[in-house]
Amino acid sequence: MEILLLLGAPFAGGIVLAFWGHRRFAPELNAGMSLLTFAAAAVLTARIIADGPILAWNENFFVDPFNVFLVALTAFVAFTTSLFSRPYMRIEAHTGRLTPNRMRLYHSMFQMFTFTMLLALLTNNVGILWVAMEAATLTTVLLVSLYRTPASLEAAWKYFILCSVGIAQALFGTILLYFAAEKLLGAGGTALLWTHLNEVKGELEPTVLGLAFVFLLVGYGTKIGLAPLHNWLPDAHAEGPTPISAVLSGLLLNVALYAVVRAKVLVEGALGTHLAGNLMMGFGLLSVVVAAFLLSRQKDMKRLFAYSSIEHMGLMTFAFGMGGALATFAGLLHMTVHSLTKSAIFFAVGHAAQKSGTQIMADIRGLIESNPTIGWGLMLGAMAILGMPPFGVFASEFMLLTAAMHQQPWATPFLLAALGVAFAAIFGKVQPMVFGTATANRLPHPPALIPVFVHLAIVLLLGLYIPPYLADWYRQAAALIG
Amino acid sequence: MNLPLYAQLINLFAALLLLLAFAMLTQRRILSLIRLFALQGFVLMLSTGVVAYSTHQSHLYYSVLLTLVLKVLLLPWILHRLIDALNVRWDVETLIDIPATMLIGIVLVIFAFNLAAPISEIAGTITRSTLGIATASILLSFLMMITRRKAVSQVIGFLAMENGLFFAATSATYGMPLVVELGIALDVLVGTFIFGVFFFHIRETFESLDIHHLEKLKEH
Amino acid sequence: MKQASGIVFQVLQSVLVVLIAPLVLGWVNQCRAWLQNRSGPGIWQPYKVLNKLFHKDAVLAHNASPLFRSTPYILFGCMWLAVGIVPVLATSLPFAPAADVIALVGLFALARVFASLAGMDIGTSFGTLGARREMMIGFLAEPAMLMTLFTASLISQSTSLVTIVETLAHREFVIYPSMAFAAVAFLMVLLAENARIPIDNPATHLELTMIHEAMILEYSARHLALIEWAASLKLTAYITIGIAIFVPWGIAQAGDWVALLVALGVLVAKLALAGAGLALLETVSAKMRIFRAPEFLGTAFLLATLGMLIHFLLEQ
Amino acid sequence: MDLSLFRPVEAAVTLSVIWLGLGAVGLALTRAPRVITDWAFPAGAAVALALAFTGLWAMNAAPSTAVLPAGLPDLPFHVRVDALSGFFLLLLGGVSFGISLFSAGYFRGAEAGAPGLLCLQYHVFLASMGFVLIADDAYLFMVAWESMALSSYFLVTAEHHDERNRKAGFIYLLVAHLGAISILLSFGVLHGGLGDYTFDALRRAELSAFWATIAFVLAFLGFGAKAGMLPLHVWLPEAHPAAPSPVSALMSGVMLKTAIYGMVRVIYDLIGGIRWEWGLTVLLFGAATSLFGVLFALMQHDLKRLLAYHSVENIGIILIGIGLSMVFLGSGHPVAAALALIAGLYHTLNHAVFKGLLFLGAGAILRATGLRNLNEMGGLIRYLPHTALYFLIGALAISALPPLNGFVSEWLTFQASLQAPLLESSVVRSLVPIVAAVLALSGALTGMCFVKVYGVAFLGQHRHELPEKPREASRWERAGMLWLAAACLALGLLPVFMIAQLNNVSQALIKAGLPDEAMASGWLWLVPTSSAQASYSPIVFLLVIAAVFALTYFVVRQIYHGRLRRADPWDCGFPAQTSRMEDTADGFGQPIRQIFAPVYLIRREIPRPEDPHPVFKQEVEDRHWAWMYSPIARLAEWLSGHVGRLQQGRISVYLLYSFLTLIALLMFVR
Repeated sequence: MEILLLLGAPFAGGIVLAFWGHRRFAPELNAGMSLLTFAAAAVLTARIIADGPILAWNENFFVDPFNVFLVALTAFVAFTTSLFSRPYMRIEAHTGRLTPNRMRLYHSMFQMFTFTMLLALLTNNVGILWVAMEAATLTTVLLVSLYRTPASLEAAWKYFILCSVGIAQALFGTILLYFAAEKLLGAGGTALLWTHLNEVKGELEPTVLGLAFVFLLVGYGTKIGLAPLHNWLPDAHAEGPTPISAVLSGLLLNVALYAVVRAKVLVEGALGTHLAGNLMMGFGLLSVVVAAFLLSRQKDMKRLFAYSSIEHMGLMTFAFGMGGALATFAGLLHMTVHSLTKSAIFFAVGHAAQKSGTQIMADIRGLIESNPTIGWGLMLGAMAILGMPPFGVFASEFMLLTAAMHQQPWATPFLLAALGVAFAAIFGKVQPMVFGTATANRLPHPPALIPVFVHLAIVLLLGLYIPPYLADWYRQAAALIG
Repeated sequence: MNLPLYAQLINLFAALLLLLAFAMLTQRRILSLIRLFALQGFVLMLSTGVVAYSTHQSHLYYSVLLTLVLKVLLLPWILHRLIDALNVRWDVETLIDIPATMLIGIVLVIFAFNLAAPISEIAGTITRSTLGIATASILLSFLMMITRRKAVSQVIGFLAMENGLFFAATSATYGMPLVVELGIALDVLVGTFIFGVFFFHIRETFESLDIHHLEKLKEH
Repeated sequence: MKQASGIVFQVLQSVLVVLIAPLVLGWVNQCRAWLQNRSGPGIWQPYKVLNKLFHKDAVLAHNASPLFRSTPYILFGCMWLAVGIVPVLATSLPFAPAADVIALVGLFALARVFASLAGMDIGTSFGTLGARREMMIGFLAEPAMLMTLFTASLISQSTSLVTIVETLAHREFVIYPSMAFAAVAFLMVLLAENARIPIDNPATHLELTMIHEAMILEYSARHLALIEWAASLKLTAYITIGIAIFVPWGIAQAGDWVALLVALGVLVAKLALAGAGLALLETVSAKMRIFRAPEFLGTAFLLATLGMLIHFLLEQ
Repeated sequence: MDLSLFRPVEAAVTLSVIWLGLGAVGLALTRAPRVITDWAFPAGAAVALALAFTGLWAMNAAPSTAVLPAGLPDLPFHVRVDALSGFFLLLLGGVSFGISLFSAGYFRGAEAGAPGLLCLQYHVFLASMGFVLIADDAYLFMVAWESMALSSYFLVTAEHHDERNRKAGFIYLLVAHLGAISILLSFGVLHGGLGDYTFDALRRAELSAFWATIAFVLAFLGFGAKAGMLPLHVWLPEAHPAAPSPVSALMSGVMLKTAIYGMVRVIYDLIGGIRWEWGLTVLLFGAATSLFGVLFALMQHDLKRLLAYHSVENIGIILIGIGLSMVFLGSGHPVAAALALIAGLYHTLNHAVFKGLLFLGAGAILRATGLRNLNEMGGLIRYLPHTALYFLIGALAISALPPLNGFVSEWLTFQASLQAPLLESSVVRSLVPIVAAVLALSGALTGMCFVKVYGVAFLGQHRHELPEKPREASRWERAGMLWLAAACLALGLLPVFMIAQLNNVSQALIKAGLPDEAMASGWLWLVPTSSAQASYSPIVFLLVIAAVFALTYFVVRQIYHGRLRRADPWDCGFPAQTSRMEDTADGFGQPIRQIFAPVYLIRREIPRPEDPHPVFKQEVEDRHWAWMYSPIARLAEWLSGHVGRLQQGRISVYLLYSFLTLIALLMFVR
């Protein structure tokens, strides 16, 4: 029932806003729909916490601790983003960068994107998961090119081509999975249901699953933004409207990683070796290092934080690849805090860019004077994302690094170097923007910075105190993933 | 060895698909690319039909229908309309010259066959040998996407890749569950529409569909 | 009883040394005069000078700070304490444990710092110049001194002068190569610290070369007198330290009156010899350029450290 | 009230939390700066005093632990107060008491801007230091550690309009963060894979010699970076001057000591099984650091920079003490080890006190005259008599002159180094004296440096026309300085009491202390091992000098006369006397620059002979930038340049990447 509401709300929202998305009240409507979704997610979460995993609609939907916490996270971030996008998109329209039609497109697609995300998370069917992921690309690609500037077109084009090709590989992986599964589960629907696959994963054909995992990893890995498949990511983040950058970083990447982790569970079960984990560790480490070194070259601040997203997704992939209770726990926690922090940063960055009329960091100075809330939001957000305690990112990095020092000591020097370089790069670029003498103009609409500080507050809380139910929720999830 | 007739037919179609993939790889003109794409779709439909008939998988007939509508009629038609509207009929210049591409393609085919061999061993279906061909055609269309410089031909490459996947699905596993097939089809359709939208945007921004205009965002 | 006699000894020694300190200076100057074929002013000259100075009116610069005025007394006090600590006549005096060799060096450093600060107080060109040079000498002389004393204290497993003296004086005679190094280093430090040739020339006011004199240019009358007296005390203290460490024989225990008389005689003899030797050394050597001074003292420092190392390598 | 319910640990936690609360109050009262300066900071000072007493109490009580209802799921915050943390709490409380008093007067519209934000950052800084000292699990430790760095970073950049301050803050936080990561990894090594990060678990985990050494090296580098040890010191002379003076005092006086605390805690307590090789490493690094620090201090003319370099030097001295004790401990001489450890810790306390005092003095000068450049000061003793007196005490103390506190700890260090004959390995045995020599040298150089500082700043004629007559420090400020100056005297004159306390610490830490004879010899005599070996009594020292002073004064006045004439300075009869004729700070350091020329990187600009307005400029720079930091930066630049090539915009190339990745993986899997 909640599931119906959960999926229905954004879908309906998408339809409705497709017609009214340009009206004056559209942003409020958008926020309202997201609120509804969030409420449904909350109810569902409560129920899962209360009485364990559920299967619904002849097993087509499956909710267990692992995905329900992502569902809650997704719904929450989508909601706060919709709050943020109210003034933001108003200002964009006010400055004439957007026509009513595009506002319509934006609002409707925003909801549709939420829908696809939730669908991908909730479905039990690996095939539907794929469909939803592809649909997510389709819904966002036109938003990336929303401004119709040459750069945005190029970004969108790259995003589209690379992700579609990648996702096609994922489809082939899915087919191979099905191919291996149908011998055990027989043809027809059940052979793609994750629960069933999970039960028989022991007997699945290793060679096929090995191949399948490669295709799945390359496919969904493109969406996660693992190096060297990451090239679409910075362009798309930098050129699209900021709310979209926020949800791309905060949600899409997580969901793609979710898909890979689901696959990893099956493959490891089938192969009995640690192949999948090793592959993930390799890609994770590579992404961390590559992203860290690219950070220092950035001039555009949204691009900068896009690369930081790559870095953090790399960390998570590394954590999940490493496996073990501690590392997986760290990975899950990092998923949460990263999407919260990163979206908060993008909110702050968005308003900063609007305020100073540019995304080029060299032209932005003294935010802390021109608008203390934006300035502090950006500074604290940057500190949080850089893993400065007492923010939650540090908590996860703490567990991750110590676990790595124990399980994979060879990797820690790379991580150390990468984190150091990333710190120098990001911090060295954020500090001048925040401090110094101001250069900024007024905004036609008051910025919405509540979301920023709400997110940062939650992240801070997670750094100092993880509520017990959240903790054993993570633990159950970690147990599932192994 | 002598396989039953339909198996031989399927293998024949598979071979045809591979041939068509090569043809597209080498084809210079967009129009004929589209024709080849349509033809590929048609062969795909036939093979799917044969599989459906031979294995009495009723739901495969839906996908036959789907293929016919989507890949043989709708998509080629859309593409035609597009290149008419954008009048980009001129030849496609490739990044690597054709013979080299051919050689790489052959290497890929061998690689794909090796890759699929162990799987084909264990395949329960009558159409075991086709998996390798499917893989090969996927890789080939991937290669095509890499080597082409025009947006349109890249898209066609992408669609061809979808065909390969589809063929893999039908021939290797008697098709995916219907709901998934529908979802895939929907995505492909929407995708194509969006591609169309893009062509117009790109065109009106750059006065051309040559993707070397799309090389501004870079790191050095 | 023991305590009481100890106190008496303590007072006796301090007063005695304080009183004869100018005499030592006079003796050295006299010997120098003789060596230079001059008939010197006589060995009582320093007392006359002090007396004269005490009678004069003090002249003070307008901007002199309290620090400037109190420095002479502090210097005098430091030096008095120093000679009170060094076992000149007798060991195991009640004050002796108050400071070991390290503290002694610290004491001299304290005096030096105050002197230099006073030199800078008025803000004249020569004052600051003198202060700078004094500190430049000091920062090399002090560690060198410390190292020499360490060599001795490593031999006797103690840094308290009393123990050093007693172990060296009352154990059967052993030749310590390390002590030879220490002795040379100590001599060099002594020359430098007491503003003797070749580092400095107490008898001249030549701007380019003077160090100690430059610092105290602004002093007059009683202040100057105290400073001069403190300087002579310092010389005596250094000589007695040298005696105590390198030729400690013949020193008395506290409370032993007979030994005390012997010790007194021995002390006078030793001082006379040392003074003569000093004068000889000053006569035969020439004043060196100010920038050679660091090399000179650096050598002293190295020799002293070398002495320690040799002790560790040979005598363990 | 029942003391069994209320133990040092509760007290410490409560007080730190109160500090946090004060910070929040400060933020809330941003509109009312006077309330903050008149109430919040004094209240903070009161808390500090209470914390000091808590520390004293803890040094004489059994270790007490508690668990806070926060932290990670499997790892709530553990806190523990034992003798060691008690000692450092005493240090933190005692020193920050004076500094907070000073701040109460200082932050009324002084250098730094909004008192509200400042109050928050200041007290969060204090509280996080408190938590560092009482943390009993790796996570809380790291959280407190980094919060400390973060809050102090914001204090350093309080003056963020100045480009140099921003740069300083950047370098500071960067080094701090790298150090923190290395500490983190050291913890990672220490916890042998049992997912438990309480210090107890870390103590229990036994490591192979190799891994133990790795843990030691990581911890040593991490904490060394924070302490300003060579060659990781570069942030220190940049950051400390940038902060408002009381904050500089806090950073130099207390924050560096938390690094020492961490080092002792991790190496002695957590890793354990100390090897003498480690000790030798610490010893040599310490010696190099101290000599380097003072040599560069002598080259400075910015007062706060100079003091910062002296912090580097003193950290070196502390490390010498600790290194010695590690050497002795590693080669099985616990008593000597205890002596060295006590020396090191005592110097930690002393340096905290006098360096705090000196930075406050610098703040008072800065506030009165707006000057930081020594070359423009002079004659301040006439305007700021109180400050001058306190600063003199601080200067004498840091120059290790008896009878002040700096001397006591250096004396103890020397005594410890004279225990060298105990050692077996002749190499170490002969290295220790050399370290002692270095220590002596740097001590003497410090004396020279502070003669320069005091002489140039307070004495002589002032070299710079001040807009108005400098005003003496306010009552609050004087109170703060007075407190620290008094502490210098007390620690110098009555060392025995503190030594006894430190003996408890060493008993608790290495199960060994000073011999009973040393302890039994009464409050007047400081005796390290046996009175035959060495003894020192600062009080007798002071009394004799004072007595002689009085006596002479009296005698001279009585027998002769006290007549006095005022006149112009004589100066060898030189006619003109201008302030440009006296030595500048740079001039005073010139001999050193000549003698130790190879140490420095000197840039000179010598004017051409025909230059109408000749200007002679000379910069002395730190070689470490040249040989260590710039190369690393260039390497990173170069690498990122090459990684950047990956991404050159062509979609075909991107497709090729994924294609090749796919092929490679497929080959890998088959």
